[in-house]
Amino acid sequence: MKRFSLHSARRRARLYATGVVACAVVGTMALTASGPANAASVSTPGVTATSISLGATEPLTGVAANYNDIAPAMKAVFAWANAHGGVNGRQINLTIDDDQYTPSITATMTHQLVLQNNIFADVGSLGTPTQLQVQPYLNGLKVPQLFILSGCNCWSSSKYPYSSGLQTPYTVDGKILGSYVAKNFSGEKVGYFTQDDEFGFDAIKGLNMEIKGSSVVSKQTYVASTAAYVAGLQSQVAALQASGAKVVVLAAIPPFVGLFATTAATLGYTPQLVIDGVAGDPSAIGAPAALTTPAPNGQALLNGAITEAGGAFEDQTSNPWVRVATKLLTKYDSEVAKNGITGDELTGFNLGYLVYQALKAAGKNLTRQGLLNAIAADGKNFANSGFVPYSYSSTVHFGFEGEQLYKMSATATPITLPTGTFMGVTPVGPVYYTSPGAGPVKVWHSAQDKVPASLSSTA
Amino acid sequence: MTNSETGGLVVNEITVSFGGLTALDGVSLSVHAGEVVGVIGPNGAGKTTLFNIVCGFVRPESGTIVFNGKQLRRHQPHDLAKAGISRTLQGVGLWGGLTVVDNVMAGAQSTARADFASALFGLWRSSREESRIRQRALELLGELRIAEYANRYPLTLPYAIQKRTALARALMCEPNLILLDEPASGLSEAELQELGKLIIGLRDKMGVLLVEHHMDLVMSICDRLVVLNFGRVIASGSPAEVQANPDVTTAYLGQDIPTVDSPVANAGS
Amino acid sequence: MQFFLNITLGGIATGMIVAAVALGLVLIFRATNIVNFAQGAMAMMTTYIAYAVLHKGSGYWLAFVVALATGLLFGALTQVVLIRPLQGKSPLNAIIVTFGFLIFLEGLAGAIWGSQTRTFPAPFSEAGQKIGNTQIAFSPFDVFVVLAVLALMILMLVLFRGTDLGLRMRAVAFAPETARLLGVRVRPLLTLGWALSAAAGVLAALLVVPTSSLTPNFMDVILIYGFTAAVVGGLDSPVGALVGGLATGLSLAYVGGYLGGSLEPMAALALVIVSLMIRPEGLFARPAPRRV
Amino acid sequence: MGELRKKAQGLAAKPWFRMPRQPMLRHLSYAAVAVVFLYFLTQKLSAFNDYEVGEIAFYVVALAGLTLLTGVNGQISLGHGGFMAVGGFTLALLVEHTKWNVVPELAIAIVTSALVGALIGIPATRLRGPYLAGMTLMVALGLPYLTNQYDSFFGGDQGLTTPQPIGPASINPEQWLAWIQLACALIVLILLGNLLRSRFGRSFRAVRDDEIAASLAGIHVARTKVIAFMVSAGCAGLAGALLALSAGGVNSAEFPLSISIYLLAGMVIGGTGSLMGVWWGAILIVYLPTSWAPSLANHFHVNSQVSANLAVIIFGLVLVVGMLVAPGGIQGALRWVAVRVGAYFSPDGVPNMKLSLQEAPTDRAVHDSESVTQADKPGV
Repeated sequence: MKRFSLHSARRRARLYATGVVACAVVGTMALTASGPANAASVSTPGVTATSISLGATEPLTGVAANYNDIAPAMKAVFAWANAHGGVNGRQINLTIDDDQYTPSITATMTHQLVLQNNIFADVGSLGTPTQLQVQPYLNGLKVPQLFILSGCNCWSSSKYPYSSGLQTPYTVDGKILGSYVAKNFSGEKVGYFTQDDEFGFDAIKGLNMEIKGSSVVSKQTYVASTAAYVAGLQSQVAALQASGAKVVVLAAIPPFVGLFATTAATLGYTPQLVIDGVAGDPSAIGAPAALTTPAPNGQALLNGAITEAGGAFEDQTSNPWVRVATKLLTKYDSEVAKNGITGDELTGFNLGYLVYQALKAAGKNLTRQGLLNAIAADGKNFANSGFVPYSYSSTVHFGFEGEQLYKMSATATPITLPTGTFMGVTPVGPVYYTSPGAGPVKVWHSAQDKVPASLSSTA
Repeated sequence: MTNSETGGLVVNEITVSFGGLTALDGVSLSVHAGEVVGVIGPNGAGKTTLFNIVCGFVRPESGTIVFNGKQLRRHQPHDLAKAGISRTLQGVGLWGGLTVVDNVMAGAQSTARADFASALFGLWRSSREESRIRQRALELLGELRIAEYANRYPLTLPYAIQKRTALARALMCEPNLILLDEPASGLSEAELQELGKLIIGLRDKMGVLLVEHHMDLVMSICDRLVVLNFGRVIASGSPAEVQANPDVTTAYLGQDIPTVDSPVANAGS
Repeated sequence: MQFFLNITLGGIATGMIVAAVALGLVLIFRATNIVNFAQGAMAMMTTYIAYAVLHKGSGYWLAFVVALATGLLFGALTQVVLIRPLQGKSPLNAIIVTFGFLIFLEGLAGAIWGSQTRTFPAPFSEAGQKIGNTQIAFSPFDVFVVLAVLALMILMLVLFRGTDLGLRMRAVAFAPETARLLGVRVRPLLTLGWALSAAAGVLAALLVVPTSSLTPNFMDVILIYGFTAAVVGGLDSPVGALVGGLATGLSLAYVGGYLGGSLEPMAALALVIVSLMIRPEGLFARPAPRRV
Repeated sequence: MGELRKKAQGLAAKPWFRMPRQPMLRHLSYAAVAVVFLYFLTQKLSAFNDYEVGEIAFYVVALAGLTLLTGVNGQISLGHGGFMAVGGFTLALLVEHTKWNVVPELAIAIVTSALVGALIGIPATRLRGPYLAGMTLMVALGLPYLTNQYDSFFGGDQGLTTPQPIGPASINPEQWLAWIQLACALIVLILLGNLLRSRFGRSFRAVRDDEIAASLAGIHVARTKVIAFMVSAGCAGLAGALLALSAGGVNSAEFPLSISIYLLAGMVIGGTGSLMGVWWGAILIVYLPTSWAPSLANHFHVNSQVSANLAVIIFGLVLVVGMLVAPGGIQGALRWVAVRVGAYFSPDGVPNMKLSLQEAPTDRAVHDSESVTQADKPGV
């Protein structure tokens, strides 16, 4: 009797299974395949007679997920615009994709936005490494990559005319802080504590333009990773302490400013802290331990730290921009309606309103080049909630180039958020502005832009 | 010991201890081609340790191992097959993820010549060798009368067939010496008979060194016996001589002379 | 000199926290022969629960106790649901399952509590102390860390060396069949082992969270360093875990202090490789005879 | 039904076509079919779908390598993202400093990552299970930081750019890229297929199942493990280089731990140890985070916090549930069905053996023979 050969059955089975794989691959492809999305009849991609399609890649999850409330606020502004007739008769559709702050995913999602969602422009995407990853791609296809949420100097480059940033360049941050240090702490030994990437490098560039090289006694860096949390910053802070620096300038992201302050407390090190605007919001630093733990001299560690901001803080409810943003977002952003406005949501509001104004200025006959031209021509005149006007021109692709200095203060009205109560801030001196290149830091005398009536009446 | 020129395995004055406990103490023995030598002794006498030293799993503290006139120094288990020594394991040690024929084919590793590149690019050099080895493995399975199981997975098969598969694998490298570690364990009476014939058949091509508890089998197939107790050789010679040795009787006193081991009992060891 | 002293003290404080994670890993390895990659994530979940308790207005110590108790329960549940079906299978399965559980829990925490960083207080001041005229980089909280971890290690030593329960747990880990034949009730012991280990993980998390901040993945790296420590010390030795933890903490501090922060993870990797090349089973593990 | 069965049995008894036995020829003939199929597929798809097909292709490469290492050789790696980074950076450095064609660049990326694989693989031969898992996890976490430490060379956070290779003007760039990536995937599958059907494949499995028996059979256990590690790392390096081409650049943030985790989940869902199953895993890795999870979240109207974490949760579930319930993965389940269907139509009749998922054919690293092998191993 012939035996059943399991082996041959298995070999056949393997063949069948292989076939099934092949079929399934086809099936999956076929299901997910779709032609270029609802091909517009007009020649400009992403623009129809009634709609404009925009895209943004944001870290909704991952290490930078702290910023995941910015894009929804931008979208809320578009919802407001759409409810009031859109821009030049077109409704704005914004697709927000999560890139997890991972450049390879940014690349995929940006390809999807361009090739499949057929976007007109990429607006308000966040992150230096993530947006650098797609800068060549977007510029190669002449897709505008506008108002990137990053202060890297790299967005204003003649090589990539379709890119522009929104945040104050880190070099400008550095120059303004540097001039303050030079003026107020002259003769003191200064130390730097900076992030080991473009953020830190650009900030140091600005600091070095203002602070005498001889007074800088120690430059410490850290890598922004969870690994650095665990190992702590003892070595860096101890080195600064050992160098005798009495003033420490921090170009660090908020959690590391908190960690720095905690570590300094452990070491009994109480320098004057001068903190880059990236971590200018005490609530973003979010380390009450650092804020409340009494330092050896009995003072809260961050009390008296100098920092900077380009616009009003969300708790400054007397500011008309904060009022109008809160009102608008409460209506169109469920998160704000539930938990109140945060600094990031204020940024998102500003961003959304900037996009809205730019589209409006580009006119009825919307093209990509037309949009860029409109920003170059009118960008300086777009209203914003910051202390200085936008700097956009045909050559400058930065949003803000000015900062107001603040002092973190235990006696100022504290900021209360669902995640805790944080110390408040009080303004110090006038608003300063400068360019990332050579040139002095100047005082800005004019008042903040007025909230346009069209906005305040409809929000 | 004077036979070292004539070939075969010569183990000379091997001593080894684990954590102060002497496992083997000056043990010497020799196996020559065409000879079946049995190592017997109570549990814990050091039989398996002896095998492990020959195979290179354990380094002796003193003593030498000479095979075919060449001393084995710091040798690794995987060098053994190339040197012409094979070993079966006390359990079967088959690979569950390979078919019976693949298990046996792997035994030819030491004779395989195809290099990595030819395997990677699937060159004829590699595939021809594969067919040759497969052919040889199927032949061997045929000789051991288990060819019909060639494409089955071994751990689903009866124990006796697994043991034969393991033997076939050990024979693939065409050894001059084969070490059999309790080949009879777990086998039925009828299977023992066949095993005995098989082992005697091996004698034509190679020397056989076996560790075995099953006295009937040992007595009937071995040309010479070496008796270990507490790591020492207490007797050696022909089966009849050993049986007559009073030391051997004493060594086994107080414990049953094991006859048929069950695989279950083995599994616990 | 002060620099060296301060980074050394910093290294010790980090090392003790790392040791706490390592102790939890060792506990599970001794009880079940498995390295629980999900330990950090399990502790992260209970830390969020402690956070919730804290924000209900309860004091720190109530939150502390609640976290430990939840950790015990969570560990036991995990063993019953996930680990029990794995007993007797390839160790690879256990690695993949615990690793998958880690991913799952981090996603779940993100879905429930969001990914934003939260802050968690310390029970004692984190400010360094003055001894005479010298400022010492060692805060009351650091003292608490050291004492808590030492207490944990002593408890484990007593459990394994001094009690019948501990002996039975060891027996169960290394010879479950034999232990069963000898009449040891295996299942509840394994569950107990997991419960205790999860609690050790929670302790580590509560010690690390004040200086870090609470996010769904805040335990990732500390787990890796804890693993480093456990491997260096020997996966089945509590004393080894402590020594390994200190060695890891100090290596990280010195490498970070003198060579640069980016090299710290590689320093841990190098530490593991070197120590395994010298002693594959770890410094404090008894060498097991090779089984043939 | 009976008619059909008879007919099928007749066909099975006298196959009208037999695949060549020689591995290279056999695998080439499979590949030829795949080439035709994939050519028409990529023609038919939109540019973005082509881009995704390309991504699937490089994940196939990485998964095939991981499957060889973990599934076939039994060494677990949680650090393949690290090897991908090595390949990606090698390619980017070559692009920056040379004017070579993409083919030698990819080849050098493979060699470099294989060498780094050897560096990790050599100490790894002394490690087992959890030790190895932890060490490779550290590779994944540690390697990318090195690029920060030497940022003038590796471009710091900004990293290095790797322009998309441009083909003939008539072919759109996404399609051209997809072809390059698919070609690499097919070549890798063919070569690994060859390798697994050679004595090396046998040694890999033998070492996985029982190292002691393997060494007694003359297999150099340590060398075999290092070879598996090198081949696997080489595949990962190629995948990393191909990823760099898709992404347009490499930087230290590009290869996070999550890539290593995705790879592990992809391997498990495909069926650990199955070379064909890697397609399933690759499809999951490409579509789940960017497409399926968001639509699922949409469909159930969950809030953004949940939807943002859905993919991660599903990957975790795949690992846990896959390992506990279906260690054979999708490919194992397919085979299980196919064996039954095949047996029904087989002239030999219904299989007389109990065949369960647990026992489905060979290449399961994660196999359940522990109880048997323990009995196999005698004491010293």
